[in-house]
Amino acid sequence: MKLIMAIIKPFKLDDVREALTPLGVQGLTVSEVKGFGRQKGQTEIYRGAEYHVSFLPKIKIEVVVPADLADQVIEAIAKSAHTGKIGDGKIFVLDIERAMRIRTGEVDSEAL
Amino acid sequence: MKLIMAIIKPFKLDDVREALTPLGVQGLTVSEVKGFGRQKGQTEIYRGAEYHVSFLPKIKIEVVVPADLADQVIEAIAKSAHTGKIGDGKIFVLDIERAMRIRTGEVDSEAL
Amino acid sequence: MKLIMAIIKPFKLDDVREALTPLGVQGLTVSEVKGFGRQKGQTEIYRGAEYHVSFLPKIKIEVVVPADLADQVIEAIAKSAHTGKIGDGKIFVLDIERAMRIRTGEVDSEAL
Amino acid sequence: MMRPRLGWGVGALLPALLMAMPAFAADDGPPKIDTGDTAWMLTSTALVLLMTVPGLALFYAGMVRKKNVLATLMQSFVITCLVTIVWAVAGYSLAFTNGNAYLGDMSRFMLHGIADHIAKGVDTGFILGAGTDGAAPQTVPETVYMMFQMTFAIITPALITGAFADRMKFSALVIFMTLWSLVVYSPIAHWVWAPTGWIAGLGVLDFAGGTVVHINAGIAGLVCALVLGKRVGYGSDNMAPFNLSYAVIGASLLWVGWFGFNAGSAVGANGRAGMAMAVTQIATAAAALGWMFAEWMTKGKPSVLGLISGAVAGLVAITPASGYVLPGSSIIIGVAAGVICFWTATSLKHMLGYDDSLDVFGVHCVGGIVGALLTGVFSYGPLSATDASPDGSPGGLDQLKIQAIGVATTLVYSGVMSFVLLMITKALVGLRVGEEEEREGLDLVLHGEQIF
Amino acid sequence: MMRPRLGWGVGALLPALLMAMPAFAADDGPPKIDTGDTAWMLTSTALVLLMTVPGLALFYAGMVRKKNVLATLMQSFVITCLVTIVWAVAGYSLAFTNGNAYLGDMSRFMLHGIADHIAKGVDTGFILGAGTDGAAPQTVPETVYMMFQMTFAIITPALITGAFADRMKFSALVIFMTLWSLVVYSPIAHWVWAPTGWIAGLGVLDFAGGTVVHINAGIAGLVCALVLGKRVGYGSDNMAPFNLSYAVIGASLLWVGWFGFNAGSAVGANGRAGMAMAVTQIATAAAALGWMFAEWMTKGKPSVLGLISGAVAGLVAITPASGYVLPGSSIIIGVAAGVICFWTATSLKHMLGYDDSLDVFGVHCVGGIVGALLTGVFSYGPLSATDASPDGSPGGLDQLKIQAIGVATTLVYSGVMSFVLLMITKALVGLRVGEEEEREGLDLVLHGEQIF
Amino acid sequence: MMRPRLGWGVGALLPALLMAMPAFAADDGPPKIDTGDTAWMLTSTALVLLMTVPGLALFYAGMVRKKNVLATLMQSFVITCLVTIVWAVAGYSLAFTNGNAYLGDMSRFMLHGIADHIAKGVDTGFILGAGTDGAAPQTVPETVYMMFQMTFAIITPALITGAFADRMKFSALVIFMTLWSLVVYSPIAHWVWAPTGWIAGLGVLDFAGGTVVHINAGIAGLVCALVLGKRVGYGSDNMAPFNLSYAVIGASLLWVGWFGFNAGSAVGANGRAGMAMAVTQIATAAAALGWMFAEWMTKGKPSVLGLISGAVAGLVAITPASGYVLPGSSIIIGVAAGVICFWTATSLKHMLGYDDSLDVFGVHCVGGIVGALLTGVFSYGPLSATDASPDGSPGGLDQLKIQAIGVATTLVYSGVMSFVLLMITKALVGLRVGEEEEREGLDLVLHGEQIF
Ligand SMILES: Nc1ncnc2c1ncn2[C@@H]1O[C@H](COP(=O)(O)OP(=O)(O)O)[C@@H](O)[C@H]1O
Ligand SMILES: Nc1ncnc2c1ncn2[C@@H]1O[C@H](COP(=O)(O)OP(=O)(O)O)[C@@H](O)[C@H]1O
Ligand SMILES: Nc1ncnc2c1ncn2[C@@H]1O[C@H](COP(=O)(O)OP(=O)(O)O)[C@@H](O)[C@H]1O
Repeated sequence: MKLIMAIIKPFKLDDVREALTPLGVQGLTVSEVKGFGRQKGQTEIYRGAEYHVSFLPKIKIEVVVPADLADQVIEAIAKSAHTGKIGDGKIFVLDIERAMRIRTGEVDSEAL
Repeated sequence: MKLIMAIIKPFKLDDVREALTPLGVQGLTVSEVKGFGRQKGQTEIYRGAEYHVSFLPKIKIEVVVPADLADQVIEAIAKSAHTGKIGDGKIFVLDIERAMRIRTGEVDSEAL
Repeated sequence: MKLIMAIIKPFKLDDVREALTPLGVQGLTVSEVKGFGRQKGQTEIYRGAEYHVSFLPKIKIEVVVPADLADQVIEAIAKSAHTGKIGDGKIFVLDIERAMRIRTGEVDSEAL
Repeated sequence: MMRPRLGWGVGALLPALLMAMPAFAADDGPPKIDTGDTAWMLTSTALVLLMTVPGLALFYAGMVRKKNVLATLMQSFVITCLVTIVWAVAGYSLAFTNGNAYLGDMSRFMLHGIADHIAKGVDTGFILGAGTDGAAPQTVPETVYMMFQMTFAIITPALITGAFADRMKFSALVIFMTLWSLVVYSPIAHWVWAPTGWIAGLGVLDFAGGTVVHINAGIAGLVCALVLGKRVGYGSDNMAPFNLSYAVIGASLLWVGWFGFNAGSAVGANGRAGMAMAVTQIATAAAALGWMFAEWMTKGKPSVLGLISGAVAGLVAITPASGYVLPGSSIIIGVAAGVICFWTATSLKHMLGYDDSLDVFGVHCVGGIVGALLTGVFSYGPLSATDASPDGSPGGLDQLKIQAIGVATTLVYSGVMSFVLLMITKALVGLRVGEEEEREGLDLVLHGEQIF
Repeated sequence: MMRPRLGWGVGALLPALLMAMPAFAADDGPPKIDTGDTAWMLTSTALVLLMTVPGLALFYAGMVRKKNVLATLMQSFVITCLVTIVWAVAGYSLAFTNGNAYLGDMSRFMLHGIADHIAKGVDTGFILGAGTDGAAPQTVPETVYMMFQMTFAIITPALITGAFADRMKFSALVIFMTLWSLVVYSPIAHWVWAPTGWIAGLGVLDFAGGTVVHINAGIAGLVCALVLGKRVGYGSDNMAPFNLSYAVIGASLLWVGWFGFNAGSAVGANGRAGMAMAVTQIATAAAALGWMFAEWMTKGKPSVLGLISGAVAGLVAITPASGYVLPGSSIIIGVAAGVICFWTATSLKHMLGYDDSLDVFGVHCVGGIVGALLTGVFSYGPLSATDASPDGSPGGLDQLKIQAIGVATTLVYSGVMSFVLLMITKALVGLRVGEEEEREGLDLVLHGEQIF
Repeated sequence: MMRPRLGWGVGALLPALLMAMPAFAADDGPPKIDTGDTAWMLTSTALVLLMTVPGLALFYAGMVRKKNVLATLMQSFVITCLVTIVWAVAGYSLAFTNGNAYLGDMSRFMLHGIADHIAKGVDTGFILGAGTDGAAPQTVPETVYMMFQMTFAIITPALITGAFADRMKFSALVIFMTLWSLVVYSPIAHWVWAPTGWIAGLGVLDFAGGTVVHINAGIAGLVCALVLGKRVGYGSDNMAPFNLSYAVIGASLLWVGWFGFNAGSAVGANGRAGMAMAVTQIATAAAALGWMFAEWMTKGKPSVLGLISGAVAGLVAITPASGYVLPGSSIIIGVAAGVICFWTATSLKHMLGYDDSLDVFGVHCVGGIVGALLTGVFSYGPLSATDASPDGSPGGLDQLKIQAIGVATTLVYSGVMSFVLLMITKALVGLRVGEEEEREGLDLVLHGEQIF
C-alpha cells in the first residue's frame, strides 16, 4: 500500500475528490496547511507594520491506496489539481506497511 | 521505529491517549483533519443553497514508537477508538528511519 | 528523497525557515498541531470546571529533500528550533519513494 | 417597576411641572404623556431588547462548545419572536389588566383597545390598574408600557436556556417556552406588579424583577437541568467554552442594557431612575470584583469568565433593589452577590451534582434571592415615599419577612409549574436529542448549519 | 417620517403641553424645541447609525466566506463615511429643502445656514418645508433632523452591497456609492418626504422608508447583481457562510436599531412613536416565525439563517406601515413578509438564476413591496388624522392604488439610474476584480489584510 | 462638558419653557429637573459605557494576537469595575466638588449626600459648583451627572491599556489604574471641568474631553510603552492582528457611543447637543476618509484597519471642539486628524522606535492635541454665548494660546505622574510578565483561559 500525500490549492479540493471516486478510492483525509514555496504571497500592512505572507493556505490530501492503484491516483490528482500557475503543489508517495479499519478490525487492503 | 498514524473520531481522543500511556508512550502529536469516507455527513442549507458536508471532522494522531511496541500500540488504539459505528477511522503504519529530540540531540529510540 | 517531519515550538517557525533557505530548500509545508509530551500545560478553570491542557500548540514542518541533503537539513532544524527547554520537539525522517510537481509534471528531485 | 400598592406612582411619575399646576393633576381624564419620560421608556425598551438579542444570546453562545454556538444563539432569538407574539396575543393581558389577585383578564386580548385613546396621532398616558384603588397613572402611552414589559417577558424564558444548553430539542423548546410564558411568567408578573396582584398587596418590593425575572428563571432552569439530566460526557470530556470573547461582548451588552431594565423601571426620566442607574453600576462593579478576588484567592488566577459572571450576578442582585436603595448599600449587595454566586457556581453545584450548564440557577436564582432579601434590609424610605405613605417602605425585619414570602412563593410556583410543563412537553415531542446527535452538535443536527 | 401633505405634523408633534397653551402655538416665529422629543431623536439617530455599523456590516460579513469578511465589513463602514460627507455637502440640501417637486435646492449646500437660529447655545425647532403650504414645524433643531435623515441616507446604499458581495472592486464601490447617493437617494427622498415632493403630493404613505430605503436599495441591488454577474464558482463551490454568529449579532442590532428607524420616524416621543415601536416588534417576530416554519416544513429543519432572515424581512415590511397600522394588522404584514421573502430568496432566485449574493432583492425589495402595498390596505385613520384631515389616511382600494404608484416609480427610477451609474463606474475604473483575485479573496487582494 | 467659567450653562441648559416662566428661574431653590434632558443624559451614560465595554475592549482585542485576546478584553472590563468603585468612593468628590483650584474636597466621599434632595421619589436638579461664582445649575439630578461623568472616568484609563498590550502583569494593571484614576484623572477633570478649576479659569475650551480624556490617556500610554519596553519579538515576529472584525465592531460601537460622549456633554437635549452630534459625525467621516486616502496613496491599498483608525482619530479630535464648532470646521478638523494621526502611527512611531502596541499615543494624544488646538481656531461664538458673555468664546490667536496651555499642562502633569505611579507599581508587584509567559500569551498565563 502507498500513502499518496498531495499539497494542492484549496479551491481544487472538490475537483480532486471527484477525480478519485471513479478510481475506487473510498476514503481520504484532508488537512488545512500553510505552504512555503516559489509562489510568493501578499504583503499585509497593519498601521505601518509590514508582514510578508510567506505561508500560503494549501490543502494536504492523504490517501492510502493499494500499490497497484498508486499510478492512477497520482495521475488523477496531478490532472485535477493542475492550473498551470505557480503554487499548484506537490505529490509525494510513501510506503505504508500496515493498515487497519478500526470499526471492523479488517487489515491492509481490506481496510482502505 | 514506526510511525503509527490513526484517524479517529474527535471525541475518542482522550480515551486513546489514556490507553497509550500504560504502554509507555510518552509523546504524540494530533491534528484536526477532515475525513471523507463511507460515513456520510449532513446537508447544510443556507437560504436555498444546499451544501453536502462530505468532509467530517476527524482527529489524526501521529505517534512514533519503537518497532517492537507497534503491535501493542495499534491494538490499544483500535480498542479505545472503537465504537462499532461507521466512521471509526483507520490506522496506518509507516517506517521511520531516524528520530531526534531537538532539546537534547538524542537520537532514535532515545528520542521518543 | 527523504521527508523530514519536525514538531517544533510555534514561535520558532520563522527561525527554522530562515535556517533552511541557505541549504537550498525551496519549499516546505507547515501545519498547526497539538502536542502531548513531557512538557506539561496549564490548567484552565471555567467556573469550577477544571480542564488540564495536556495538548500544547506545536508546529509541524514537513519538508521533502534529496537524500543527500537530509543530514544538513536535520542539523539546521535541530539548531534553529533549539531553546533547551522541555517541549522543543522532535525530528523524524521517512523515506519518500516518488515526488511530482503538479504544475510541470516534473518528478523526484526535480520536483522539490 | 414601582410597587403600586401605595399608590406613590402618581406623585413620583407625573413630572414636576404638572405638580406645580394642580389644575392638571386634578383632572379626571387620562394623564397627559410626558415626552421626556416617553423618550426614556422608548430608549429603555430598546436597551432591554438589546439584553436578549444579541446580549444574552452571545453571553450563552460564548460559553458552549463550537458545535452548539448557533443553536444557542437561535434559542434566545426564537424566544424573542415567540414571546413577542404570545405577549401581544394574551400574555400582556393576563399580566397587566385588573382581573383578580391571581390573574389579569382578557380585556387586552390581541392588544384589543390599546389604541382607544389615539386621536390625531396623539395618545394619552396609561393608567395601570385604572378603576382600582391602586390605580397608577403613567406619563407614557400604553403602547410604550406594553412594549417595555414585553422585553421583560422575553428575557425571562431566554435566561432559562442556559440551564439545558447543548441538549434540548428545538421543538421541545418552542413548546415549553410558549407554555411557560403564559402559565408561569404572566401570572407571577401579575401577582407582583399589577396593582391588583396579591403579592403586590403584601407589600413585597421588587423594583425591576428580582423575583419575577431572575428567581423565576433561575429555579425553572434548575428544574430543567434536573429533568433533562447531565450532558453526555459531563465530568470527563473537555467542555471548555469555545470562544469567551463572545461571552464578554454578551456580558457587556447585558450591563449596558440593564440600565434600561433597572432605570427604565422607574417608568420615567426622574430622580428615581437616576438613583437606580447609579446603584446598578456600583453593585455590578462590586460583584464583579468580589467574584474576581474570591476566585483569585481560591483558584490562583482571576479569570475573565469569573469577572463577567460576577458582573451578571451583581446586575441580578441589584435588580429588585435598584429603585429602593442608596449607593452605600449597593456596594454591600454587590459584594454579597459576587461572593455567594461564586461559591454556588463553583462549589455548591459540584457538591449537589446537577449539570446546570451555564449556571442559571447559581447566578440568577441565587443572585436574585440575595438581592430580594437585601432589598428588605436596605430599602431607603424617601425613594418610595408618597403623599399617602410619607415614610415609604424602609428596610427592616418586617420588610425582610415580606420579601422572604415573595421569594418562597416564586420558588414553589415556578419550580412546580416548570416541572409540569416539562412533562407535558416530553409527552408531546420528547425533551432531549439523542446521544449521537448531542455528540455531533446541535448546530448541524437541529439546524443544518455550522460555523467555520 | 410623517406624510407632510396633510400637515398633520403640527398637531401631532408639538407636545401636548403647548397645545394647552395656545398662545405659544399661534406664534409666528419658529417653534420651540421639546427636550423629550429631541432626546428621543438624538437617541434614534444613534440607533440608526448602529444599524449600519456594526449591525448591517456584521449581518453581511457573517454570510460571506472567510476570505471576504473584512472587505464586507469595510464596505458598510466606508459607505458610512462617504455618505456622511456627501449628505453634509449636498445630499441633505437636495432632499429636504423646498426646491421643486422633483429636487430640493442648494440652500443648505455645505449645511450653510443650519446654525442660523442658534443663539446663546439654544436652538429653535425646525420647520420642514417652511414657507410652503405643507410646512411642518418640528420640535427638534434642524441639526437633529438633518442627522436623523443622514443615518437613513447611509444605510440605504450600504444595503445594496449585499447583492454584489465577494466581487466588486473597492474603487468602483467608492465611486458608485457616492454618485448613487446624490443621483438616486436624494431625489427619491425628496419626492416622498419633502412637503413639496411630487410623490408626497399623491398621498403615498411611507412612514419610515419602505420605498425610499428598501425598495430603492433592493432594486439597485438586483441591477448590480445582474450587471456584475455571478460569483466565480457559483453553483459548484461551497459558499457556506463563514460565521453565522456574526450574522445573528448583526440581525439583532438591526432589530434593536430599527426602533430608532421606525419609532424615530415619528420625530418625537409621542403616541405614534409608541405604536410604531409596538407594530415593528410584532411584525418582526411574526415574519421571523413565518420564515422559520415555512423552512421547517419545506426543508426539514429550521435554520438560524432563516430565522434572522425572516426577522429582517419583517422589519423591512413594517417600515412603511409602522406609523399607520395597529398591532393586529402588523401580524398579517409580518407573516406575509416572512413567507413571501422565504419563497423569493430560496426558490424564485434559483428559478430566475441571478446571483444576488445576500438576497438584497429577495428580502429588501420584495419585503418593501409587501409592506408598501399592505400599508395601503391596513392604514388606520386616527393614527394619521389631523385637524385639517380628521379622517387621516385610512387603508382601502384607493390608497392601495396610490401605494402601487409609489412602488412602481421607485422601481423604475432606481433600477434605471443604478444601471446608468454602474456603466459610468465601469467606464471609469471597471466594476469587478479579476478571477484570480476573487478566488484569493478581497480581504488580501484589495485591503492587504486577513482575519485568522 | 460645558465651560463653566462664563456661567453660560444656566441659560443654555434650563429648558426653553422655564425661561418663558421667569418666576421659576428666579427661584433660589435648586432647579427642577427636565425629563427630556434627563432622558438624554441617562441614554448618554449608557452610550458612553457601551464605548468601553464592549466597544474599546473589542477595538483593542481585535488588534492583538490570538493568545492575548481574552486578557485584552479583561483589561477594559476590570477597569470599568475598578473605576466605578474608585469614582463612587472618592474620585467623583475629588473632581466635581468645589474644593480649591487644584482639587475637589471630600464632601461627596462615598457619594455621601447625593440623595439629600430626594423626597417622595423625586429629585431636584444638580448645581455644579453650588455657592461659587461659577455655579452652573443643571436640569438633571446629581446621580445622573455623577454617572455620566463616571463613564468618562472609566474610559480614560481603559484607553491607556492599548499602549502596553500583550505584556503587563494583571496585578500591576489593577494597582496602577486604581492609583492613576485618583492621582491623575480626578485632578485634571477638576482643573478643566469644575467651575473652581484653575484651567477652567483660564478659559480653556474642552467640550467633551480632548485634554482630560484623550491627551491625558495618550501621554500616559506613551510613558507606559517606554517604561515597559517593547514586546518580545517586536520587529521580527509576525504580530498581525488576530481578528480585525472585532476591531471593526469595536470602532463602530465607539462611534455610536461617542454620540453620548460628545452630544451628552451638552448635559441636555438641546441645540448644542444637536450641533455636537452633527460635527462629531462629519469630523469622524472626514478623518476616516483622510486616513484611508493617505494610506491608499502611500501604501497602495486602503485597509480596514486604516479606515477605522482614522474614524477613531476623528472622534478624538472633534471631542474638545464638538460643542463649539460648526460643520464646515469639523471637516477641516477631521481631515487634519486623519492625515496627521496616519503619519504618527505609521511613520513617526518607527522613526522614534517606541512600541506603543495599539497606537494610543499616535491616535489619542496626537488626535487630542490636533482637536484641542483647532478648537481654539474654529470656535463659533453663538454656540457658547450667554447673557453674561454675549460673544461666547470665538476662536482666534488668543484662544489658541489658551488652548496650548491646557495641552501642555496635561502633557506634563499626566506624563510625570504616570511615570511615578508606574515606578510605585513596579516596586510593589513588578510591571511585566516574564519572557516565557509573554510568548505563551497572557490569556493562559494570567487568566487560565483561552479562546479556540
Ligand atoms: N520540498 C517540499 N517539501 C514539502 N512541501 C513542499 C516542498 N516544496 C513545495 N512544497 C509545497 O508545495 C507548495 C507549492 O510549491 P511552490 O514552490 O509554491 O509552487 P509549485 O508547486 O508550482 O512549484 C508549497 O506551498 C508547499 O506547501
Ligand atoms: N484510504 C484512505 N486513506 C486515508 N484516509 C482514509 C482512507 N479511508 C478512510 N480514511 C479516513 O478514515 C475515516 C473513516 O472512514 P469511513 O470510510 O468513513 O468509515 P470506517 O472507518 O468506519 O470505514 C475517513 O473519514 C477518512 O478520514
Ligand atoms: N513519540 C512521539 N511521537 C510523535 N510525536 C511526539 C512523540 N514524542 C513527542 N512528540 C511531539 O514532540 C513534542 C515535544 O515533546 P516533549 O516530550 O513535550 O518535549 P521534548 O521534545 O523536550 O522531549 C510533543 O508535544 C509532541 O508533539
